[in-house]
Amino acid sequence: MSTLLNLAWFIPVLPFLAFVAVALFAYKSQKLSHSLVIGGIAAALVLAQIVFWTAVLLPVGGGEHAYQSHVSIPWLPAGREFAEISIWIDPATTVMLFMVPMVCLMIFIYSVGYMNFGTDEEDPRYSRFFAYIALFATGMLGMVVFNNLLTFFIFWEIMGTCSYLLIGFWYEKKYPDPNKITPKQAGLKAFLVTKVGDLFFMMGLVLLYSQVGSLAYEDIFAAETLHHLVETPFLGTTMATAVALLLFGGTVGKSAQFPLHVWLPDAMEGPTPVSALIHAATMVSAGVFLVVRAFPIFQVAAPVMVGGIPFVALIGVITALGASFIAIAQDDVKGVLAFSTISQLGYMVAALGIGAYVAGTFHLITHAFFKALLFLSSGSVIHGMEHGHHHAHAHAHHDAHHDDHHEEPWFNANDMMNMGGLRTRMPRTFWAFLAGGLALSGFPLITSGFWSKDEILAQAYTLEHGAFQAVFWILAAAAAITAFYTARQLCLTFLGEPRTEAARHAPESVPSMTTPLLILAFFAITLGWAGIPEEFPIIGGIIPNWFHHFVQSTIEAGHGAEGHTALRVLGHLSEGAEATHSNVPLFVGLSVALGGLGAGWLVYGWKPLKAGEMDRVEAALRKIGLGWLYKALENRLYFDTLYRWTIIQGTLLWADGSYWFDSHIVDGAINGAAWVGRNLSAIASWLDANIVDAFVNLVGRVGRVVSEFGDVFDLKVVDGLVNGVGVLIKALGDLFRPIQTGRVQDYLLMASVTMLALMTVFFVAVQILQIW
Amino acid sequence: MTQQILFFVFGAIVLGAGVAVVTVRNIFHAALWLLLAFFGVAGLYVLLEAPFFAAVQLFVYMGAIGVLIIFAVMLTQGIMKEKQLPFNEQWWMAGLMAVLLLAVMVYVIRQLPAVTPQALQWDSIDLLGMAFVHPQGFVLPFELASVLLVAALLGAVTIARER
Amino acid sequence: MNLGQTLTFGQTVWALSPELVLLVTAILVLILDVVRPHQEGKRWPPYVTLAGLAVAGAAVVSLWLAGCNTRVLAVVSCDPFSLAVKFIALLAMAIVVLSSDVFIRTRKLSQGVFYALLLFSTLAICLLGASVDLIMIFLAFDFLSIVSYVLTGYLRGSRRSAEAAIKYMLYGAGLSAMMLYAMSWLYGLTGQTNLEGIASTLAMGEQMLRPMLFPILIMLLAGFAFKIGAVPFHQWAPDAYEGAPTPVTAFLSVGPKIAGFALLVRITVIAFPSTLNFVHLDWRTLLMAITAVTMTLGNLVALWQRNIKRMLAYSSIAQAGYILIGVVAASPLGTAGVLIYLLAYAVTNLGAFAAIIAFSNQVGSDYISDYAGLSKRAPGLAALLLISLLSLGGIPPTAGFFGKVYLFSAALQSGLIWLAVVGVINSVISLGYYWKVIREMYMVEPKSEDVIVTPRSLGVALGVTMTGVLLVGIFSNPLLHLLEPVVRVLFLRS
Amino acid sequence: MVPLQWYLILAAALFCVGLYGLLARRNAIAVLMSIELMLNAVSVNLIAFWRYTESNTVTGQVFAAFVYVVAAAEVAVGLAIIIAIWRTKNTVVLEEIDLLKG
Repeated sequence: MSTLLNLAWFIPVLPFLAFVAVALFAYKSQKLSHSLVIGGIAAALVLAQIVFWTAVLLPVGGGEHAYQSHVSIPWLPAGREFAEISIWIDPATTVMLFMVPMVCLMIFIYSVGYMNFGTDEEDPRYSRFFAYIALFATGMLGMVVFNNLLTFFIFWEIMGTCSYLLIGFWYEKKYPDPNKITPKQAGLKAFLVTKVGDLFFMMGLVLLYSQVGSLAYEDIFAAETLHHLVETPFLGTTMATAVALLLFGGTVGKSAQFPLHVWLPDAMEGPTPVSALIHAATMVSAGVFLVVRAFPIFQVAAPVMVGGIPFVALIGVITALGASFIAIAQDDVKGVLAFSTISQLGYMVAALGIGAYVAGTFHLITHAFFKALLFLSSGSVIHGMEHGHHHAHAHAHHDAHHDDHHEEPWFNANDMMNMGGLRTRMPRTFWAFLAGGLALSGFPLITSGFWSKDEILAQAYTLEHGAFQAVFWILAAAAAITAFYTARQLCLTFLGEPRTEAARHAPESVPSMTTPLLILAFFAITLGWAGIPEEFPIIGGIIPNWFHHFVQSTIEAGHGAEGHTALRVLGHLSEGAEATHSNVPLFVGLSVALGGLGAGWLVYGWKPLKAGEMDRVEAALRKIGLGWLYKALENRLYFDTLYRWTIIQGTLLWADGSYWFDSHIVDGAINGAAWVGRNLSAIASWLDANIVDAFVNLVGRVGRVVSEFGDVFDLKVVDGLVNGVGVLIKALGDLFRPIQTGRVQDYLLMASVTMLALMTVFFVAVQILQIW
Repeated sequence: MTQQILFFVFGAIVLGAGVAVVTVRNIFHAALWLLLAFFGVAGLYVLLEAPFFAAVQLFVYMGAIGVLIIFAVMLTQGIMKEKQLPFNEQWWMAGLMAVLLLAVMVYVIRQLPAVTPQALQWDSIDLLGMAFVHPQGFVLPFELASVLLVAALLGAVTIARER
Repeated sequence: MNLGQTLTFGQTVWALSPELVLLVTAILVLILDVVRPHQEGKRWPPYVTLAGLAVAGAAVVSLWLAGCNTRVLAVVSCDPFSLAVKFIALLAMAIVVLSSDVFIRTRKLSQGVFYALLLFSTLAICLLGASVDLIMIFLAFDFLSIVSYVLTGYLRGSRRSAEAAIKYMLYGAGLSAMMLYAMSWLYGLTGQTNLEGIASTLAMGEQMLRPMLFPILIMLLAGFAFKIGAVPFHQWAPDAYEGAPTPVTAFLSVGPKIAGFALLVRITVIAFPSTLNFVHLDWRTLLMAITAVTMTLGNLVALWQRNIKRMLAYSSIAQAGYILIGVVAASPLGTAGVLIYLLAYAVTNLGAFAAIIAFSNQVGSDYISDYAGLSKRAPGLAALLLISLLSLGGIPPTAGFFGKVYLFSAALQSGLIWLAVVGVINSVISLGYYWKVIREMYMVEPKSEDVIVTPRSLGVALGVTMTGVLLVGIFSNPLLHLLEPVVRVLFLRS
Repeated sequence: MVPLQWYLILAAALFCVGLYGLLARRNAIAVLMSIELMLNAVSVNLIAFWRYTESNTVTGQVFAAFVYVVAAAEVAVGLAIIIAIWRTKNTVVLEEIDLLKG
């Protein structure tokens, strides 16, 4: 029976074949393109389901007991161990295989409608879009099924590239507001910011490989390897800690954790199916999945505590709480969801950070479904708004002037302040959105979000240490805020009267879009029932807590006893020792969800917002003199600004400074000495021309930089932020460039100076050795 | 003793002419100094009992290369203004490099043990002829050298030809 | 044929057959050029040249299959390492010839001399890869240099071409004089010109010789560094690359590097094995510093370039840095990595140049900004250039990626973790400027709607290089299995 | 008898004079001459080493002979290139030949 698991080989291959076929041959026919891609992922889904049920029934274990294919393909130097590629099926893989193809398929079908297939608004790069998402699916599935961290990284990078391409998919789009980020810039920003994380990841891999000589899971999670990693000291800590922290760097970048979260909100510039697929359901959770994957290493790493809280958990709770606050003040319907995603990812990281392996994984899966659902619903809303706007506008102009019809003013179809009353206009979308929203808020008992959040909270609560209780309360607060802004979003979008003409004319979306919504809504509700704790009052035990038992086996199977002994980077290994059940977290969970939703409804739903009315929270805060706070939240707590003023300005200043140094001091020194040699009288004029001038220039430059902080540089901001690293590197390049003067004798002199400098080094060394 | 005196004479010719080559303004004069330096080197070869090389020096260098250079100087004559400095701006750095390298080499040379040469037992020209054609000698470089000269002349003619 | 056996005349001819074939082909091309002059648009010279290269390639393969491992005429070695180098060189030159055809014909330059010179330079590279004697090394070295100077200045009447040639020539002559001076010392101190003889004399424990050797070693390495374009002996490269006729630039970016690395490997492995330590400052320390600086500087400066030829010049400097990692690693894996990366680099870089030649043949510009919208004007060409650039940047599953993997793992194996890290960081930086071209091609609207037509010979060149990029990528593992055991022999001997 | 060191120092001095010319002369032809001086220094070195240490073989002499060949070829090509640049730019002053840079 286990041979059926070998079908996993073909899961990533199918979408890849679809990608190749579309990219090379089928791109001329839109219909053929989307059929191929959807067919590819559907076939992958079938295979994945077979693998899933096989793995569940067997059942496969984790660690050294994971299923590994006997078929393996050597692709790198054999004998050096990351050589052979094989598949690796353990519970974590299995549940990902349940989720990824399913969500992908839904979103792919949805995309057909979203990209306006068969209408006159059809996207000109329709086929290319499908090629990209097929390649993306390859990346995600490949990352999940193979058996080593190197392929994990390669597929991770493929996803990153697709993400870049898809965020900037509408690269020609420009906005009238120069401060609003364009898709092209957003793509670059995402690419560069996540690259910072990837750099750490890569260094982690190099370090790990240098220690183990292999990157296959089988080798790196083996008990003796972990033992070796713990025993090897490295920079004042252990090798295991260093590797774990470096790998976690990759997570921070990919899963948009504080402080590298800045790219994700801007990634919403991509088409909405992309936001749903990549920036909510799958790719961003790849970062979390990396921690899940490398969990044994994290487990044995030495504890890194900040203020009594494990480092990983700390990053998680900061992200979870901070992002949920920011979400309150967002008016963009996708912006709210973006910050909500960051916040929920923070939740998962926090869960893993305190050692709640199963709960974190569980939340990853449920979140993928309900967040994809929310995004797709919001896409449907935006789509409706755009059509409504078009419709209303066409009418207005029809009556006024016939000849001037293409001058449509720019309209923000994403702005919730422009919506309202869509419940009656778009009923199916409304019900889907409602299901997703309730799941996100953790509406008790029926939604999946409740069960996964409840498990995280329960785990956090059982931790004995006082400081750890802080984690529990912060997470609870974040959950309350989440429920609040979800209620706000639902009310602003769907309740009350339409606030614009566009909202008044918005039509319901086509069935190819709404059908996936309903299917996803089904999972958003029911999926949680696979993980109801057995100790739960009344209904606990009716359905066995299947998820927990299945995924738990990973922890139990592998890596020996030492994982249980101490507090680690991740914190307490709570699930190793079965915790006693307490009803406190349950009641807290219930009350924050219901309380948040209720408060949100009271503020926004009781008396719905009128057109032109200020946001209620903002109005309230202004009344008590805290308007700046709302402003700060609206501006994402000024993180982008902070990065601009520190990293970018610092780099620019440094670049200017080094350029000045180079062009005046270095050149000046060489030229100056020459002139001294020839003509002493030239010194005075040289000083005048170079030093004094240079000084004046320096003062001028500093003055300019200071004075331009205000407005002129603002235009450069976005570019500046994303190019920050680029500027730094270019400044370094600029240091070398003046060497290339174009004169061959300068080059020869350079060569001679180098040779003689090396010889001098040699003499110094010889002298030192002789003295010794 | 005679040898030492001769060494100093030829050495002075070589170095003096060499310095003149790199310092005089007039490029035509520099070419003439170069020929004198070659002559001095030929003298050193005689001292070193390598008469074949003294002859090669006179024929190949003074004959062929010298004439070639003078020819090129005359072709491009008239561009160098007599008043112009013969050096570029980095002449002092160049001087420093030359002196430093000389210092390094003198240091290295002074570490060498003293050796006394053995009297020559063979006629070196015979041996040289053998070395160029013997399979265990340098027959392959010898053939390659001829190809090299052909290729160089071919290239030189192609590049220098009028359009 | 095995070591230590005196060869018969026939065996000697067989062992030298690749070189002989090249020589005969060169002479044949020249004679045909003289006999049948002034045929407008004559098309045969490249085909004759290609035929010669193919026959030479067949000779190389037959020698490989025969397991040839012997000394020929005392100064060259016919061993698997040199055969691998020859094979790479012949393949690279065939691509260069294909890329040159239209360029040379449309500019009405003498075809016969051009191809003869290309064949001569191939001959020089082959001999340089096989030399085991200082005399042979410097002759072949200067032979290659001199032919390269001529090729660089081959575009008669072009200022840039002439300027590139004179800079290259003066720089090369200057550094080759230094190298020769160092070689004269090496001969003087050891009384040998044979590499193995030098190694055994040095190893005999003449302790006092060693401190003296260090300044000499620096001058020697400077010459090799010039040939491969390693920092700070790289400065001729950008200028020469920019000014030279583009097919010659393609040649310059690959040919001298193959020769230089073959030489460097042989010298470092045989004449100065890492067991020799010059007052704790051995050549590895020196080369390591050069390696790190070369990668970094090449990449950083490349970010600035607007001319694509110049950008690729700096890129090729950085690439030389990566390959140096394999040399510094001084292990069989490192040496096999050098060979595989040379092959990967040759096909990749020549692919990029073939695309550039196809573009500039029609558009007449080398500026990156003129590549705007190439994906619309010539989708195939743009895609091929894209693959080349991705491979240069080391993106899987191209040849460039696997080459880098071997080099970096060789560094790890030899305990040079930091060098591998520098390499990895650099390959990330390098994506910045490769990306610049890709963005122009794919994300910017074209300035003109004219379709760009790729001539057939260039199309073949592009096809060959792309096949190479993908095949080397896919079959990198069998390739390693093929090469590692045979280069191990080099290490055993020393 | 003249000690070997004298020859070596003379050769080193000649080499350094050539190096100076290579780095400092403005005229390309003069630079080429300086390179010739350097190559001559190499030959003197080789012949001196041969005479003093290895006079029963002729390797040093063979080496020196090939240095001549290379020197001749380099001069021929070098002068051709200088003539070519003279035709296109009307100058042989190296400082003025800096079209390609950066």
